[in-house]
Amino acid sequence: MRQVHKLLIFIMLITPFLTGCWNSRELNELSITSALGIDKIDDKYLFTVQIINPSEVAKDQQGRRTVVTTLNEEGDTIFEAWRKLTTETATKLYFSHVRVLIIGESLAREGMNNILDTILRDHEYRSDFTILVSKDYNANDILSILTTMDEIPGDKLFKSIKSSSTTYGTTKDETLDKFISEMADKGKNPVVTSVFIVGDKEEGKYQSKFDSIQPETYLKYGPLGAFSDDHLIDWMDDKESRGYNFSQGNIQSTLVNVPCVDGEGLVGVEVIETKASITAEMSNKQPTANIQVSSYGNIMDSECEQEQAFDDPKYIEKFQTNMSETIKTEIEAAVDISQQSFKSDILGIGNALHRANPRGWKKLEGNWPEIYPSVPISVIVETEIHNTGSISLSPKPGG
Amino acid sequence: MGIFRNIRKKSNQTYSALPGQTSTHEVSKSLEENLDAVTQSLGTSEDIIIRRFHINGEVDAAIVFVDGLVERISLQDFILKMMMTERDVNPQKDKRKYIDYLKEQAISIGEVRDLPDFRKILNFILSGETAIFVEGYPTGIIASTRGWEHREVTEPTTENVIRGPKEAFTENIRTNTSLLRRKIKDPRFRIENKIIGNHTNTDIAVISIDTVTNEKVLKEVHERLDRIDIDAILESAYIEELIEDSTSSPFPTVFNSERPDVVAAALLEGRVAILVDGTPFVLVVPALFIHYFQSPEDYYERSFFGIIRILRFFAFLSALLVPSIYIALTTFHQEMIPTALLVDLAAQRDGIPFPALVEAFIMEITFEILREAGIRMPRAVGQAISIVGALVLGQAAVQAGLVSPTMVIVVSITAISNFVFPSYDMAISVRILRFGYMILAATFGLFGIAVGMFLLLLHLCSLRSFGVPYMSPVAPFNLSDQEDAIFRMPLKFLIHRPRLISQVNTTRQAIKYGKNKS
Amino acid sequence: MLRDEKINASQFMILAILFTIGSSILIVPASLVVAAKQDGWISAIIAMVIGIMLVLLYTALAKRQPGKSFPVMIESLMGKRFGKVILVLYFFFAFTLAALVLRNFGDFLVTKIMLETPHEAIHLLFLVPVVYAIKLGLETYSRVAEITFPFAAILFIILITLTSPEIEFTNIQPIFGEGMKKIFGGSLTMIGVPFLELIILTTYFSSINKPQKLRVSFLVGVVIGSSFLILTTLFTILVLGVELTSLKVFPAYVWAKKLSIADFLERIEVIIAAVWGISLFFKLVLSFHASMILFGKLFNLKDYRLLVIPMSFILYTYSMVAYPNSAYFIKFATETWLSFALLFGFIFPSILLLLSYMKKDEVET
Amino acid sequence: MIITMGAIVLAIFFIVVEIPPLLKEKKVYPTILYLAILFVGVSLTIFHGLGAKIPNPLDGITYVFQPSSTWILKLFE
Repeated sequence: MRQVHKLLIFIMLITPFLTGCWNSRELNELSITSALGIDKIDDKYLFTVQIINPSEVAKDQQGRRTVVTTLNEEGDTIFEAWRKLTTETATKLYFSHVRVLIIGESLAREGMNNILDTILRDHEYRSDFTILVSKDYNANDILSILTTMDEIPGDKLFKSIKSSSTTYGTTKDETLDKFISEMADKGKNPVVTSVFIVGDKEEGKYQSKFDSIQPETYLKYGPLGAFSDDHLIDWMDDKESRGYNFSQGNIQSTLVNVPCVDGEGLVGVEVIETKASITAEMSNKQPTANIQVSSYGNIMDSECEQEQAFDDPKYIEKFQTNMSETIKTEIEAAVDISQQSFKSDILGIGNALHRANPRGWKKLEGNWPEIYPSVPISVIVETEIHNTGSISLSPKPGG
Repeated sequence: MGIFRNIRKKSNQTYSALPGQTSTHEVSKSLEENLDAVTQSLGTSEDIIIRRFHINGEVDAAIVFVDGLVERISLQDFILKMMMTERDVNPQKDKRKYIDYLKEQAISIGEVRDLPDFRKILNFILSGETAIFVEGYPTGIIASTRGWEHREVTEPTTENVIRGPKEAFTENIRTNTSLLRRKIKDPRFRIENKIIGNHTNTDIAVISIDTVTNEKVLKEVHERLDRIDIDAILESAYIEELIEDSTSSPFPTVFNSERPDVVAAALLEGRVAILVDGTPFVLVVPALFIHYFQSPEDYYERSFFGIIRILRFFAFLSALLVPSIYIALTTFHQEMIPTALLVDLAAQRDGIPFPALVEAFIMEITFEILREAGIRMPRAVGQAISIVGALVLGQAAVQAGLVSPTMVIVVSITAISNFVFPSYDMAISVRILRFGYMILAATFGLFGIAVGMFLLLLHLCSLRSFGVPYMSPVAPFNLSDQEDAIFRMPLKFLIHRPRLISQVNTTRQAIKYGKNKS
Repeated sequence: MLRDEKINASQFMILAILFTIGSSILIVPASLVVAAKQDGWISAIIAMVIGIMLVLLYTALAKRQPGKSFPVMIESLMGKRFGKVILVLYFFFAFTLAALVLRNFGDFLVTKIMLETPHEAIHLLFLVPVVYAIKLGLETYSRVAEITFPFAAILFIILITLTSPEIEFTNIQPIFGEGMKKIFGGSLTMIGVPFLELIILTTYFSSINKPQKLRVSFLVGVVIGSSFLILTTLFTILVLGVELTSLKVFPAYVWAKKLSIADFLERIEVIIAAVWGISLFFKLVLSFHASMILFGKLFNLKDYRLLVIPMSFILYTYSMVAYPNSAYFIKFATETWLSFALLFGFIFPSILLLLSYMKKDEVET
Repeated sequence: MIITMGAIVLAIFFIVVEIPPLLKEKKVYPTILYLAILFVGVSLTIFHGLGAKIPNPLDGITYVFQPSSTWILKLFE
């Protein structure tokens, strides 16, 4: 037994010297990348990285340098561009903490299969970051804008899409994982949120913009972009975007403006929960689909003339129909645009059909993009008002 | 068992305890011869006192004792006075009877016996008894006059509790056995004496409770003790090292404590205690891994299923692994650190010249040195050490940019965790192993740590303490022993003695409360 | 030999669990999903049923030949000379399995956790505790299994509970959508990878201190082990979806990536990898140890443990050359291995069982 | 190169540690077996470390067993 101990001690001592430290890198040898951007300009890939300067983040007061540094490099492949980038940084680019990946619009329209391959193969990327498409601007430009509130733009984009997709509902938090599985899936196509710059993009690069209380240049999320397989087809507008999110049950909370039952004016309803289910079936060898959405809401503000309106259950019932109609039109708008102009099954009708009728789906699978535009899709929306806010009647002047 | 082989080899050189010993071990009839033999054996040291006197003014007699080891008052009052003034019996007439008379009537001292063996008499003299030789009688009378200066029973210094007995063992083996006996007033309480050490002739007492202690363990203890043949036993650590199962292991397989209540509890669990004269630390075997995490407070304080004990296991892991995990995370698995924290850490490391491993090593070694210094320092200077440690090494090193603040925190966590174990022995092994883990972490990251954990567990599981697997009752798993292993169930559920330790009498209390079926 | 090494039935059960999980947890989910799509988990259940039948076969053999370990059975039933040939084959089988498990582990680490570290170093370091474990013996490492298994189980349960919010039930629909044939076809790989390999565990039959508990503990162990596999397959499909699962080499690891505690502790899948580290370790130890026992029997060596160190050099090289790329391995594991393991895990044991009945008859008449 | 060196160093170390006790107990047969296997193992390791092509036993297994596997799998296609 003592020999075994001797052996053990020997090996414990010798292994480190026999082997060395391949993977180890000290923290200060890392360039922590928080956001990536990829553009395609004249057949060349432009690879942009946004690197955090840790010492600036940690300092008590702001130093002269900016909190992040954006670097970019061109190359025939992304890999080449990336490797070229290392000549610009003193340290190793570290991608595990990437929060967002921004794809340039032109590249997105062309197809992203190649670049995703690079990212998937590298073990250092994690596929849980959000993917965004830059609208009207290059990804490079987006990553050059400094942000307020959260000093690290990558972080800020990541956090604000999480919150906006749950509180307003025109954006969608599409992680790379989801994107890839939807891209590979024949019965559903991906949808990605767009991001664009408001204001002058040159001005946004300088810290001096923070001197004003209301920065004139900032980043804003735009509408959703619909994909067919791996390439972007077109943008939806706000209404269609929200209709899409309603149909997917993505909405946790949003505000719907519902017209009053009689007369002019709008009532703001806060939707607090949405459930959606998509079903499909084959009838007479022809697929049909059904989108069923049920949502619950509370009344937030009212412009309606009607007195005692929300005291009356009957009135509320009528109002609920109105609200269903409003949501229904939004969803139908999304359905229409996906069928008529995108011709891309972003709603996942194909998957619903697969679930309901695996054999039937097998037959249609190959031609689905051609069949999809002609599939009759009916939308049913049910709404319920749970609460009429903290006051039941609107205060009236001179009442 | 190689250890014992070595010792036996040594014993061939024969350390004679008493050089110049006469060939016969018998006590001679002649007083002069006896006294000559004493001076020959013990030399003419100043503390060996030979007092000659006459009984009744006619018979020559002498007492021999070691100054300082005997209690002077009883020597004077109960031996010298009584013998010198004795007039009733004529020692010349009935020889045998006279000795008995002295023993039975004259010497008014608790323990008196007569011995014909000169060697043994010398041993008794050296351990503080008084020997009485009478001219014409071939026996020596040993009167118990032990009474040297010794420390009183004081509070324990190494194992403190908030609540619980505040007494600790002392250097005196008799006091120690009395402390134990006072706790366990049981006729089955057994003390067996041994003398080990050719030069030191140290008293050893093996204590067990008949019908509770595992006979096999007790037999094994005796066998291993009997195999010892060494010149000196100065502390129980000597015995510990000579009887433990694996000397090359960093983990202790013999438990020690200076608290009588801890030892008494161990005895009642069926373990065996070994007391060594001259040290307040009592050995307890078999010692299992979990014993090092059990504190008497688990039983004295309100303890909710021994949550605190789980905390100690956690502290064990953190003392062992925190620096290595820090190294592994910051040099290999940065993705596991939340982004905000990573940015912070990276900012701290900015400008630090050493790699994380070296940084950790510097700090850990510095701390170990500080701690060593803290133990050796005279108490008065201790304050200075802590100031130097905290201010100079902590603050100044960070400000100078030599060490990152996080590393200081990491080292402090390990240091504090290291103090959580009730037993100091386990803390030492953790200190050693920590460095191995740091190297593994720096070369292979968490994978290295995992391999290290496998090795550690394999090693721990291969250990045995006096035939009992070291990791029991966790591995091999024993359900009924779980009531007091990692958790400490409420007392009313502690029905069994640890099965692997005490195989004889495993019921601790009558099943009265929860489990009563009738 | 294994004279003094005795483990109890629950320790054997834990070893069986860990052996079943073993390397399969890395290989099985992907191959099941590729073959049977969203019904992969049903294939896994079917495979488990067949696995249980195999266990019944092995324990029946043990009942016929009580107290004998598998190599002894081979010699006593097949005759000394022919038995030796079979022993050589079994040695090769166990040794190959050990090399493959080692290689799987190395592959996993190199592709997922430590990209730049060479295989050589990882294999070498991993062999250290393995060799140490075999040197210390079955008793010791089963105790380690006893300690580590609860941790593995707890981590696994944490993984399951914390990723369950990510479940999308539409991912496993349509159930039975792929047709029974595909489902059965999918289960073939899983029958080959952990279940036919269970024959390795028969080597330790004689070390169980209560042989009457053997069958139950073996069965329970295999069922628990396979439920780990079934749950892993089910959850990878539920959480990741069929497309992503079949894209990834180690989908179970990708599943673990979804684990996040309170949005703060994210990316802690490396800890989850410890579960696989533990099960792979024991599978490697058990199969390497079994091959050493067979080798010892082959050369009539009393102390086969002595040869562990020299043999580990060969194992190391074997694992290094075992396959040139992962495509080779996937083909090997999902196709070739099946009939290779079938020979050792089903055909030979069945022959042995038949022989044992015939021998018994001879005695009776 | 490092592998070769490491293999040799390890082999020497193991011989030094493990062989003397064997010889002390006069176990000749195990000693010979030990050295033989160690020799094979170390030389395989060295060859592999030097980049020599070592025949892969799995190729043999594939050669023998692939046909039957293909047949079984065909049943379920």
